[in-house]
Amino acid sequence: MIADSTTTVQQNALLAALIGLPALGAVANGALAVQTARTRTHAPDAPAPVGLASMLGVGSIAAAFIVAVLLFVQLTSGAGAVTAHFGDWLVFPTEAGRTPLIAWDFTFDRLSSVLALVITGVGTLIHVFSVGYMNDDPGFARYFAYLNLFVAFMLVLVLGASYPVLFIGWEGVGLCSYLLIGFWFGESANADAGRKAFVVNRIGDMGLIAAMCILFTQTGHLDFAGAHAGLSGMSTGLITAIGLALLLGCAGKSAQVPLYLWLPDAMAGPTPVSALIHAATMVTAGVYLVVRASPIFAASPTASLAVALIGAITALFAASIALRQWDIKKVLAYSTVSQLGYMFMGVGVGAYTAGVFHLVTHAFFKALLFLGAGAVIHAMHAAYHHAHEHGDAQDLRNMGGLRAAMPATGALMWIATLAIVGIPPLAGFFSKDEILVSVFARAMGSPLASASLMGLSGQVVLFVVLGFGTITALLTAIYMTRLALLAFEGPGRSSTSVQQGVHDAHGTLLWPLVALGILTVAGGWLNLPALIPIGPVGVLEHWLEPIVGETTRRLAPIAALPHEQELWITGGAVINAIFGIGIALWLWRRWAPVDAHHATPGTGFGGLLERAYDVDAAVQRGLVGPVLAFAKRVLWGTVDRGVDGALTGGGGGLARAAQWVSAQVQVGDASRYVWVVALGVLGTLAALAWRS
Amino acid sequence: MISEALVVSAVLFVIGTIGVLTRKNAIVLFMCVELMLNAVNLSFVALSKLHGNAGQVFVILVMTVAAAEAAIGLALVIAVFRHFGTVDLSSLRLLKG
Amino acid sequence: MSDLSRYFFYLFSLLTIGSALAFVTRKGPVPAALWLVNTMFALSGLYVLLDAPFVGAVQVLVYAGAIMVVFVFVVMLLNLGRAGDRPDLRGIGGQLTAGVVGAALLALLLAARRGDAVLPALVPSSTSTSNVVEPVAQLLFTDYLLAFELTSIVLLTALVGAVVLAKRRTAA
Amino acid sequence: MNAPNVSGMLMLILPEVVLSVGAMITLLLGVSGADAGRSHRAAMAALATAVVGVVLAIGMLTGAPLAPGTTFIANDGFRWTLTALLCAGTGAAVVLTEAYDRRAGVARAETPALLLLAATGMTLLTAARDLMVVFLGIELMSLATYVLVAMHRTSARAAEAAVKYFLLGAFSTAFLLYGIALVYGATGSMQLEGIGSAVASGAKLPGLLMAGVALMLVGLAFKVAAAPFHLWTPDVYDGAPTAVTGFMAASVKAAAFAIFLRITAEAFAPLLADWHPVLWVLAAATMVIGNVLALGQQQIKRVLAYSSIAHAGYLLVAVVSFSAEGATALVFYLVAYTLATMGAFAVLVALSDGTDRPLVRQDLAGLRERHPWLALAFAVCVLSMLGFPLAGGVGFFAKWQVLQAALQASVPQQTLAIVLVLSSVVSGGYYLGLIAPAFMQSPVPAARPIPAPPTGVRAIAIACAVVVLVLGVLPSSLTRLAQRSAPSAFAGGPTVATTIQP
Repeated sequence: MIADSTTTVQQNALLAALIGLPALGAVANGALAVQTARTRTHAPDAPAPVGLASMLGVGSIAAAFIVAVLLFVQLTSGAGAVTAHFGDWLVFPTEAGRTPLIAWDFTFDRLSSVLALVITGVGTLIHVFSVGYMNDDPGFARYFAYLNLFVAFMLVLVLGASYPVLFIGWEGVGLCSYLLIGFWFGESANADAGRKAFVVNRIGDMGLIAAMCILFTQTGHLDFAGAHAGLSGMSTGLITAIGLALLLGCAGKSAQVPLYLWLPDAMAGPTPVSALIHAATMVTAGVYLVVRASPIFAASPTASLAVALIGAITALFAASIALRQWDIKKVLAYSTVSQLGYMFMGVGVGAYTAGVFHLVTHAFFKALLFLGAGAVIHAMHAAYHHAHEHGDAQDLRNMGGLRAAMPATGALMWIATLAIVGIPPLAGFFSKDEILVSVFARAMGSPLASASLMGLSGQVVLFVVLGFGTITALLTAIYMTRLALLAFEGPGRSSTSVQQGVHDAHGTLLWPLVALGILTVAGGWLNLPALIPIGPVGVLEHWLEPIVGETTRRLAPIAALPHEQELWITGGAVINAIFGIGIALWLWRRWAPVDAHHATPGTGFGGLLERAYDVDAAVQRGLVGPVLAFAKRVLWGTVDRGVDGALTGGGGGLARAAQWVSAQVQVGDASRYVWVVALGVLGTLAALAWRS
Repeated sequence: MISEALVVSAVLFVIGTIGVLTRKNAIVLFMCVELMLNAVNLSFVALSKLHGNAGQVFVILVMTVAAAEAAIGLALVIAVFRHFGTVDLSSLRLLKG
Repeated sequence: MSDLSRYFFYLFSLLTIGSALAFVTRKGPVPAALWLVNTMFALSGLYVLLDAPFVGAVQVLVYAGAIMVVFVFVVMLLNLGRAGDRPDLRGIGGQLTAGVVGAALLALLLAARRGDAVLPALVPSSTSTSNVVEPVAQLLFTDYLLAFELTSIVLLTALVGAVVLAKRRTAA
Repeated sequence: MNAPNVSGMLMLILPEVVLSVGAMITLLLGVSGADAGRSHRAAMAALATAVVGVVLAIGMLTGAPLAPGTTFIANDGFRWTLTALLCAGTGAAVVLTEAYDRRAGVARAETPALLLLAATGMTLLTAARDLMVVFLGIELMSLATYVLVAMHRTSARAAEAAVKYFLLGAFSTAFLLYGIALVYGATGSMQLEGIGSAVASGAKLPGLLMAGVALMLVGLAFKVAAAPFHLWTPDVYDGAPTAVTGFMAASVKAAAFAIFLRITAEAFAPLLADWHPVLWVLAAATMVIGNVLALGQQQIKRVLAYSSIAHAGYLLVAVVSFSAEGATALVFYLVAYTLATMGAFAVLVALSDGTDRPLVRQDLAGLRERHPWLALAFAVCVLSMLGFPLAGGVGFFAKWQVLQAALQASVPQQTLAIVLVLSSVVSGGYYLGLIAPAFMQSPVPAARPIPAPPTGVRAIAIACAVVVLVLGVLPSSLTRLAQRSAPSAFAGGPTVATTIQP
C-alpha cells in the first residue's frame, strides 16, 4: 500500500512506463483504427495504415520489454521490489479515516518480474509475427489496438498489488480476448465463440468476486500483503472456502474442467492471438493467481488438493481429446488445456516454482507451436488461394509432407514438439519432470498426503494425480508426434498444385519462430534439478524463494526424495515419452490415408474423441437449450420487450406509462404549471410551519 | 403597526398568488407577480423599522431589479406575440409531453 | 405613533388590499393595470407611514410611474383586451380553487406565526433627521456598495436583453 | 457603517469584475465594424475572458492560503473551485453557442456577452454570503438566461420556452424574495453568518423564520429544478437553442446548487432538523420523477432535461447529507456532471442542422460511422451520467461519493441511498437508449445535410470525454480538490445537532 521507501522516482516512472507504453500503443492504434474506419466510409478501398500501426504496435511492446528488462536488472542487483502507488481509486470513508478500498498499487517483485518478462518478451515476438500474418487484413490497426491493450491489461493483472487491481486486469484481458476471438465478427461462428468465452468466464468471475468479498469482510484488506496477513485469524474452513472460490475463478480463466469449454472455440481468432492470449499468457493467469495467493492455498491443504485434482483431470481429459482432432489449432488448443492442467497439478501440490517454471517453458514452446501452425496455415491458405482451390487450411488431413516445402518451420515445429513431449534437454522435459517429481514426493508423505478431499485421503488423491499425469505425458507424446507427422512428414495429401504453392515463412513470420526455438531449447536451464547439474541448479527456485519459499515449505514433503527414486521417475518419464512417440510412429500411416474432403467421421470411441466427448452437444442440449427456451418464452416475452421498449423509446410498459404520465402533467400550458408550484409551496410551508 | 403591516403584506402576496393562478394572459400574470413583489417590499419596509435600514436598501434594489425584469419580460411577451399572435399562455403549447 | 397616523395606516391598508382585489378580478388587462397602479400608490402611502418616505417616493416614481407605464404601453401596443380575445380569467371553478389555495397559503403564513413573540407596536422613528435620503444612502454606498454596483450590471443585462429581443429583425 | 475596503473587496470579486468587464468589451467588439467576423471576434473575446476567469480562480486556489472573506463575499475553496468550474463551463458554452448560432445563421455578439453576464451572476453565487448579493446574483444569472433562451428570434419554440421560463422564474423569485424578507424579519440580519448565529441563539420569531425558510427553499428548489418545481425544465430545455440548453443544464444548475449549499450550511444549519425532511422528500421525488419520466421521452433534449432533473435529485442527496463529505460529494459531482453534460451537448450541437427541429433518437443513428470520435465521446459522457464504472469514467465516482456521503452522514440516509441506486438503475434504460442507436443502427439520410462539426465543438466533446475517462481512472486528485472545497462552514466538522429522525 505505502510505497516502499527504497522505490525511487525513477523506478516509479519505469513501472508506469511498463504499463503505460502498451496502453499508449493501444490508444494510438485505436485512434488510427477509428480514423481508418472514417476514411473507409468515403473510400471503401482505402489501404490499412500497416506501417504506422505495426510501428506503434510492435514498438510499444518492445519498449515495454526493454523497460521490464531494466527493472529486472535492478531487481537482480539486489534492489527490493518496486512498489508504486499511482493514486486511489475507490475510497471508503470509515471510522479510521478514508481507507482506500481499491488503490492503483503496482509491484514489480520477483514473481511479477518473471511474468512481466514473459508477457512483454513473448508478446514482442508475437507482435512481430502478427505484422506478417495480418498484413492483408483491413482491420490491421484495430487488431494491434486490441493486442496492445491486451498486453497492457495483462501487465496490470500480474503487476497489480491487490486483488481488485488484479481483477481489473483479469477482466481487461477477458475483454480483449473476447474482442480478438470475435475479431472477424463478420463470421457468426467467431462471434458465437467470443460469446461463449464471455459467458464461461463470467461464471469464473463469480468465484473471484466471492473470494474477494470473503477476504474483505474477514480481513478488511484486499491488497495481497494485508489480506494474506489477515488469514492468520481465520478458520481453516473459511480459508478453504476462499481457496475454492479462487479455484473457480482460476478454472474459468485457465480453462480447467469443467470451464474449459471456451478455449478450443477461442481458436476462431487470428492464430497469433491464440499464441499470445490463449496459450502463453492470459490462460496462465489462473496459475499465476494460485501462486500469488499461495498463502491461502498453503493454509488449506484441502483447497490445494482440489487444485491438483482438477488439474490432473483436465490434463488427462484434454489430452485424450487432442488424440483425435484434425484441426491443427484444435490439437494445440486441447494440448494447451492439458498443459494448463499440468501447471495446476504443480501449483496444487504446493510446488509453486515448478508451476511457474512450466508456465514459462510452456509459454515458449506453445507460442512456438502456435506460431508455427500459424505459418503453416498462412502458407496453406496462400497455396489454396494460388491454386484457386477451396480447402480447410487448418485441417491436418490436408497437409502432409510440408517439411520439404517449409524446412525451417518444420524443423522448429519438431523442436517444439519434442520439447512438449518431454525429451531432454529441451525446456519441457525439465519443467514437466519437476512437477511429476514434486507430486510423487508429496504423495510419499506431506501435509497434503495427510489431509483429505471429500472423504478421500490426500495420499490417494496425490497418487491419482501422479497416475493421471503420467498417462497424460504418454498421450501428449502420442498426439503431438501425430500432429508433427501428419503435417510435415510422409506424402502430401492435398492436390499437387496446392502442394507446390506452399512456401516457407520468411521475414517477420520466421524470425519470431527462431527466437522462440532458441528459448525452447534453452528454457530448461532456468531451473535445473539437482539431479542433472549441467549448469547452475534451481535458478528460478532461488529467485522465487522470497515469494513462495515459505508457503512451499508448509506443504513440502516430510522427507526429501532419495536420489535413486527421483532418478527412476525422471528416467521413467523419458521412457514414457519415447514410448508415446513410438506408438505415434506405429499408428501414423493408419491415421490419415486421405484428405479431409474424402475422410469419413470417426466412429466408436475414436469418434467420441473426435467430437470431444460430445460435451458441447450435451451442454447445448442440457443447459443452453432449456435456458434459451426459458429465455424465449419468459424473458423475451416480458423483460426483453420491456428493456427493448425502453431502449427504443417505443413500446415497453414502463416507458409507455412514463409517456402517459408526462403527457398528463407536462401539458405545455405554463398557466397550469404555476398551480403545481403553488401546491409545492403549500406543502413546503405546511411541513415547516407545523414544526415551529 | 409592524405586525399589521406584515399581515397586509401577506394578504397582498396571497392576492398576487391567486392572480397568478387565475390569469392566463402573460402580461397580466406578470403584473400579478409584480404585486407579489410589492407585497414583499411592504414586508421589508415594515421590518426595517424593527431592524434598521437594510430592509429599505433591499427595497430599492428590488425595485431596480423589477424594472430590469419588466424590460426583459415585456420584450419576451412581445416576441411571443410576434410568433403566436396572442399572449394567452394556454395557447402556447408547442413544447409539451 | 399618533392615532391619526394609525387611522391613515388602516385607511391605506384597506385601499391597498381593495385595489389589489379589484386588480385581480378585472377581466381586461387595462383596467387591471390601472387598479395595480392604484395599489402601488396606496402602498407608497403605507411606506411613508412606516417611516420610509424615500422608498415611498421611489415607489411612485419607479413602480407606478415607470414600470406600470411600460406595462400599459405594451398592452396598448399589442392591442390586447379586445372583445374577441379568449378569456384571460379562469372560469368560476378555477377562481374558487385559486381562492382556496390562496386562503390555505394565507392561513399557513399566519398560522406559522402563532408561537412568535409579539412585535413592538411602537418603534422609534428611524428617520429622525429631516434628511430622508441619508439613512438609506448611508447604507447603500457603504456596506451595500457591492449590491449597488451589481444592480448596474443587472440593468446592463436588461438593456442588452431588451435591445436584442425587441430590435427589428435584420436580414439574417 | 464602515468605509468599504474597496481594494480588499475588489480582490474578492475579481472574477466578477473580469467577467463583467469582459462582457462589455465583448459588446463593444460586437458593435464595432460591420463585417461578418465581428460576432466571431466577440466570441473570442468572451472565450478569453472565461479563460482568464478559470486561470484566476485556479490561481487563487493554488496560491497563498486564503484569507477569510467578508460577511458579504466568501473566500474559500468552495468559491474558487466552483468559480473555475463555472468559468470553464461558460467558455465551453461560448464556443458551442457560436457554432450553433452560426449554423442557424443568427450568430451575434450579444450572445457571448450575455453568457458572460450570466457567468458574473453565477460566480457571484459561489461566494455570496449576504442575501442581497444572493438575490442579485440569482437575478443576474436568470435574466441573462431568459434572454439567451429567446436568442433565436425566428424560433417560435424558443420564444415560448423563454416566456414560460421567465414567468415561472419570476413567480418563484417572488417566493424566494418573500422568504428572504421573512428570514430577515425573524433574525434581523441579511448576512448568512448573522442569520446563522441568530438562529443558533434561538430566534424570538420562530414562526416567521420557518415560513421564511420554507419559501426560500421553494425558490432555490425551483432554480435547481427539483420536483415538484421542475415542470418548466423539460419545456424550456426543449425549446432553448441546444447550446444554451447545455449551458443551463450544466452551469446554471451548478451555480444554483452552490448557493443552495452555502445557504443551508451557513444560515440554516441549526435548523437542520426542520428542513431536513422537506429536502429529503424533494430529493427522493426528484430522483424518481426525473428518471422515470425520462423513459417516456422521444426527443433527446427532453431526455437530457429529465436526466438533469434526476441529477438535481442526486445532488440534493448530497445537500441533505449535510456534512463535509456531503459538500465534497457535491463539488465532485458538479465537476463530473458539468464535464459529462457539456460533452454530450457538444455532440448534439455538432449534430444539429441549424433549424429548431427537435433532435430525436433517430438523429443519432449511425453516429459511429459518421463521426466515430463524437460517437465515442457521446457514449463516454452519457455513460458518465449513468455512473457506469471505468467506461463512464468519473461519473461512477460522483455517484459513489454521494452514496458514501449519504451513508456516512450524521443521520445515515439509507433510504435515499437505496432510492438513488434504484433510480440510477432505471436511468440505464434511457441512457443506453441514447447510445444504442449511435452504435447499432445505420445512419438515416438527413433531411438537410449537416455540415462537418466545427473544430471547437469537436474539441470540447472529445476533451470532456477524455477528462471524464482520466478522472475515472485517477479520481483521487479530484477528490482531494473537492475535499479542499467544502464550504468553510463545514471546516470545523458537523456543527449540527445530530438528534434528527431520518
